[in-house]
Amino acid sequence: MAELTYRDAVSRGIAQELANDPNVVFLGEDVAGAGGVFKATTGLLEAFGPKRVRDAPISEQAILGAAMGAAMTGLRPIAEIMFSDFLAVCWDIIANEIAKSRYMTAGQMSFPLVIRTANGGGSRFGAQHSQSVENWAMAVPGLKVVAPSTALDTIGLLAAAVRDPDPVIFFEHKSCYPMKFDVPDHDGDIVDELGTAKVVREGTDVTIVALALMVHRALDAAERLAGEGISAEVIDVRSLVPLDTATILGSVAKTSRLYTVEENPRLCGWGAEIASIVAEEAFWDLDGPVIRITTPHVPLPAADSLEDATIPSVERIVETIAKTAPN
Amino acid sequence: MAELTYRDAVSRGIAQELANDPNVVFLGEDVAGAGGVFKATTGLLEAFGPKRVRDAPISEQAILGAAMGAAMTGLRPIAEIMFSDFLAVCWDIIANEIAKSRYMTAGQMSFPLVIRTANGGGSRFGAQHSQSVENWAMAVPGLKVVAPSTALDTIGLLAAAVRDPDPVIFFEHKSCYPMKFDVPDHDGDIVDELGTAKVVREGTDVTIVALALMVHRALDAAERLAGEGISAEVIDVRSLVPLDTATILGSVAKTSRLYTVEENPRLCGWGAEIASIVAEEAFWDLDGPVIRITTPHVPLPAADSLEDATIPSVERIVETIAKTAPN
Amino acid sequence: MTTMPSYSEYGNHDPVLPDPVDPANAELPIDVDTRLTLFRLQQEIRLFEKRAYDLFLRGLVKGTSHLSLGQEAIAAGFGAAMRPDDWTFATYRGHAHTLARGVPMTPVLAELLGRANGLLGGKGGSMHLTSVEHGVMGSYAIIGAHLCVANGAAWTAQYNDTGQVAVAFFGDGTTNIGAFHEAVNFAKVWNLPTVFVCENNLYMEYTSIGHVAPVPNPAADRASAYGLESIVVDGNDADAVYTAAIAALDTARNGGGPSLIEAKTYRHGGHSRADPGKYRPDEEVAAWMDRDPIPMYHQRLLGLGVDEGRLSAIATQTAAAVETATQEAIDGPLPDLASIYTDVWADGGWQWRN
Amino acid sequence: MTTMPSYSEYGNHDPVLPDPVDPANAELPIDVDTRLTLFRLQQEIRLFEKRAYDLFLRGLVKGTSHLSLGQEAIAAGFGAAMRPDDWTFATYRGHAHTLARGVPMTPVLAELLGRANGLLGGKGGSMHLTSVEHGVMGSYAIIGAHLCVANGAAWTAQYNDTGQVAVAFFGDGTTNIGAFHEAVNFAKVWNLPTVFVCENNLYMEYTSIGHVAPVPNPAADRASAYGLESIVVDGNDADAVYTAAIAALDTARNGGGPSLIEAKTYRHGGHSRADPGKYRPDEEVAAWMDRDPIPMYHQRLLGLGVDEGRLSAIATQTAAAVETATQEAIDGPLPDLASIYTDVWADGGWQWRN
Ligand SMILES: Cc1ncc(C[n+]2csc(CCOP(=O)(O)OP(=O)(O)O)c2C)c(N)n1
Ligand SMILES: Cc1ncc(C[n+]2csc(CCOP(=O)(O)OP(=O)(O)O)c2C)c(N)n1
Ligand SMILES: [Mg+2]
Ligand SMILES: [Mg+2]
Repeated sequence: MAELTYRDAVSRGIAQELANDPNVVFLGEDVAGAGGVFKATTGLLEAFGPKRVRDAPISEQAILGAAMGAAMTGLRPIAEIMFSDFLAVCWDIIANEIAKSRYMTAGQMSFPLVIRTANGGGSRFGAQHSQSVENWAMAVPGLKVVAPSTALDTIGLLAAAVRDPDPVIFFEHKSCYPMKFDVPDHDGDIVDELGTAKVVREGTDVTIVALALMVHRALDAAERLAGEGISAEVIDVRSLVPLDTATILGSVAKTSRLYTVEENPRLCGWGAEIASIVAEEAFWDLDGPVIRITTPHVPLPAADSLEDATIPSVERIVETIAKTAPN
Repeated sequence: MAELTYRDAVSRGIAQELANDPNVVFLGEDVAGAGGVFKATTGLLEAFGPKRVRDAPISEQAILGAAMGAAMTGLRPIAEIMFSDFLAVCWDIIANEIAKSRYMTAGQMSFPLVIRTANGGGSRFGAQHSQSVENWAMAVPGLKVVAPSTALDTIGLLAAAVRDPDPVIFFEHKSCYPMKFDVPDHDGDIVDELGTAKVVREGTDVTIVALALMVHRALDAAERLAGEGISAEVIDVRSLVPLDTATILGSVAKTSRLYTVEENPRLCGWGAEIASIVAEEAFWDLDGPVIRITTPHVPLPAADSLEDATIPSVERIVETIAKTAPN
Repeated sequence: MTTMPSYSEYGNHDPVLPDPVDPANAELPIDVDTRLTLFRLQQEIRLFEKRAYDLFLRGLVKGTSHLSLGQEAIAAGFGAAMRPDDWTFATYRGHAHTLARGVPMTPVLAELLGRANGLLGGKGGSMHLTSVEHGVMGSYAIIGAHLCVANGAAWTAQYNDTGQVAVAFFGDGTTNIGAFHEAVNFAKVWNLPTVFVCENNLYMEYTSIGHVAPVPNPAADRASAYGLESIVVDGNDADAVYTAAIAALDTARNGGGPSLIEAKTYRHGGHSRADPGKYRPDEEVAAWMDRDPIPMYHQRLLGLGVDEGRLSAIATQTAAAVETATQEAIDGPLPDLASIYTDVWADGGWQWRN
Repeated sequence: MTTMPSYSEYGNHDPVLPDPVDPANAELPIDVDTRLTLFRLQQEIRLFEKRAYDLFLRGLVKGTSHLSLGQEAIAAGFGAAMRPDDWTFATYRGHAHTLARGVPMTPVLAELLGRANGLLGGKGGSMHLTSVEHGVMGSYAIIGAHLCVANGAAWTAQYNDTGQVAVAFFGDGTTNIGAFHEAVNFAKVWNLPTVFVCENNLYMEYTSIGHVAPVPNPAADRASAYGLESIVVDGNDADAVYTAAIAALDTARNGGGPSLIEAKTYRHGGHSRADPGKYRPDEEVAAWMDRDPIPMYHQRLLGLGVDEGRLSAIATQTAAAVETATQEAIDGPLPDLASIYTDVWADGGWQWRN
């Protein structure tokens, strides 16, 4: 059992995949020489050389275009987009090209590529460097969407993403980078499976579905709710596409109450999708309203005091559930 | 009472606003000299001159940047992005700049601008020229989002959008352009109100919520359902942000059953948002599952036979409701 | 006082007339077989597209379509010059480039008709023609993106040291979009074997390029911004295009990095099927019709002593091929509706949940 | 054989040394009052930013922050040259440009500390400084966009014929992004009064611009692509910057259209607070520290016969202003949490539903 930060898990995951397959290549801005602005890719250039780990100009469209063209011709690129907010400058390549080209060409091409990006708030960076935009990616057919909450999941899901034959948008949470996690000793590569949610805490009264940083808050909230006599089951969604609805519906069948905890702003978030699936398919299981706990539908403010009061907090989760759940 | 196409309603709406306020200006690709590739802006150059109606290079970021900078300094620009799919090439300007700058500057700036764009399928243009992406815009705090279904609404909502002090993304439906509508004679300008849904057909058994082209299909479906003894109320949402939840919740309180008919692909659509609102706030009103009828979560195929079977059709709406609704 | 640029009236701007043909191009060291290939490719594209246009008029082609009538020499010149394992990246105006790489007519035409025997089973349509087997790595309908994508294929060639080259075609209007800048710059910085070919047909959709670009040669005048040579060729002369193509492909293959070529040309019809092209001065249209690449090339070959019979045989064979393709396309069945749900993912399906 | 460009080791590339100061700049026809303003502005920015850095170290500035230490002459040169009603568009590295337009220190510093008396009430932070009242039309943290936005303000000036000019500042690395190309091109096509100022400090974040741009002057060498003149100035010499600014502003004001200016400079510290800047060759850092714009300008003024007393008085006043601002910022209250829900819309609120 070793202790590993989420940040180091990223570089370990990339290193594992570079070692595993000579067709895996990695590119991005300041990722090689500098080891990444979050220091999540240090050592890769030294270990794998400039042919496989390559710095790019500030040209996100060119970066993802290169990843796409390389993928269709046999490489397996990992591309970094420094902050997920910047997906907006290359959204055409992602949403219109990478996502659709396999379908449009009737399967002539494959796009085994991964776009890694730093997502989420908590760093006091303001509205243009703190967004949670996993719902943007989920809304586009043809993209797989993953967001790990722990170091082990980061390695395993990143490996699964790299080995997957389809394009995966891989959201790393900025506020998780410094977190430390136990990673069990392991023989050989760590490879997880896309499309699998995890019940990270069992419970019987309510189901809380969360993602990335929010998983940790949901777990803390569940602990506090236990003190108030509410038994909460917590599910780490991990993969928005493919989505493990079976695990979610299974839990709701047991608890009859669903809460989602989302960092993305309220409208059209992944929580709305899951709430809608449950409201359609598990309607008769439900004993009460489906409640979404989200960042309000505002851009994120920069000041620490304001940011902390905007993103869902443990307190807000506890209060919302305590106020509305049966116990 | 005059007959007007939806296409001509666009140019009439723009002309009305150019005439109403000398600060209104209009720019886009091929919009001036050519009158627009959909011929929805013909005659404007001739009527208002090249200073107010201006052709731009193929530079969507520059176009929307110009609109944004002009809006913050006192003009009221209307910018055309030819197809809504192309919002992806300028998504940064929309989602990160226009949407957030008022908030980030604590209200120092206003962005009274309208981005008009041709949305939706039915033209056999394939996956990159047929998308319905109103949900992309709805997901971003700071944007207002409007999508008219008739000629009268097009004029009135476009006018309301131009006169609104906030940025509005105005989705015109390509398949509506050739449709003819009666427009009542009217003294003075036609100006509607954002954030107001319309009950376009009253009914008692089920509520169908639809947008743009889907409103017409929902109305046809309601007619056919009436023949099967199901009384459907049809709501034209018209404005996704602000959203007239009162009208929707009011209808559900009456019918106890909600169906959404969406052209955007299934995941994280506006239907998911409305379904989630209802599943939370009108849970006790509901007599059965909330059902979303959507384009499946695939890119759109080009062939006419395939496209028609992908986007929600009258038949699919009727069948889905007939199979699941009480009567 | 700030002033607006003077606004020349729509359809009434100064005509842009073609340069006279350079007689030296007849002397270029190109063997007769290659020249016959160039002739045949131009014929095939011309007759195919005329037929495609007829089929629009008959209501058989349902979506939009963008023809290269008048621009065939460019696709032909590159088609003849490229190695079979080189890669083409085309735009929505991609019929010509698809055929020029050897893709048979039937699946291309059937795709335009939305049939199951279409190149993409009807899922892509006219704007997205792709045949990986022939190195046609897609036709892209949103301006600019594919220039970036072409670099990725070039990167694979560089990574695997295969000597393959990625060639991306695009229009004059495309030089104004950000992705153009990023792509050409990136190719140079990474020294990639990418050849960027601007088909300058003087118009974006309906707006004269002179209204929306501040330099007379929208691609060539920007080459120096990327440390590249400025190259302008006569895009209506297949020999000139072929020669420039060979040079750029060689440079790329040999580690010399990217090139940016501007080929001057003109489309005979409108931008797309919806467009009658009325914004073009009559005199301009007439002058360019006189510079039609195909009769011109026909004359050149005769002048070089090629037998008229060989040329008319090519024309006849091509016409027959177009007939066959027409029949096979029209006879093609409609796609199975189940195909809506295939090929989102590499496993062949579309499932996004369990 | 295709080859990769040779890879010079990180932090070990050839140092890029500054040119010697051009003594002719001392002779530029700039009056003493203006020169004193230039001196004062540089002092203010320097002392303010040093204090901001101290406050990071004390943990009072919570987010990130990008300093202009070493680059002050550019902001000062333009600040002194611009008309009060001209518009500035800055980047995340925007403290200098904000102060140079006359925005008081207290609200700027309070914003960095996330206080209610901050320029944006704490909602924007260091990267988004804005003061419409002073013509500071925003600081933008995503590369490229604001160049496009500046054109819009310039369009308003052109439309209303006010003679105002929009000035957009950006870095060398930014010249590689698509929005740069679109913006400069668009400004020229529309003949807008926009002045684009590239502060070439030789690095994007941590990567040398030489690694990622194929031309030695990433802005100036691209000017001709937009039909613009190539302009390089010494960005560490306030007089040179001021002179170039006046010329470009005059051109823009008088209907002559946009300019693109490249000012060569160097940042003394890292890219942002998180960065120790270790990727820069020692020799390079040392040479540029010797070219610090402030002592250099101090010497120039003494050489021009300005009394040392006047200069030290400016320094003293500035230091006092920084002390006051520090105290006022630290004493500032935290923002009201209700402000989370204000100013999404022009009505002051955030409601998206009824
Ligand atoms: C990003 C984007 N903007 C606008 C369009 C609409 N559009 C399609 S073709 C075209 C003109 C392209 O002109 P050019 O590059 O000269 O190519 P040509 O069509 O003349 O071959 C435009 C504006 C588009 N497809 N993508
Ligand atoms: C679109 C985008 N890509 C990447 C970044 C991350 N980033 C912030 S500053 C910077 C370097 C910018 O370099 P330059 O333009 O030279 O400006 P400087 O910071 O040196 O002033 C980068 C890559 C960003 N903010 N936006
Ligand atoms: Mg063209
Ligand atoms: Mg720099």
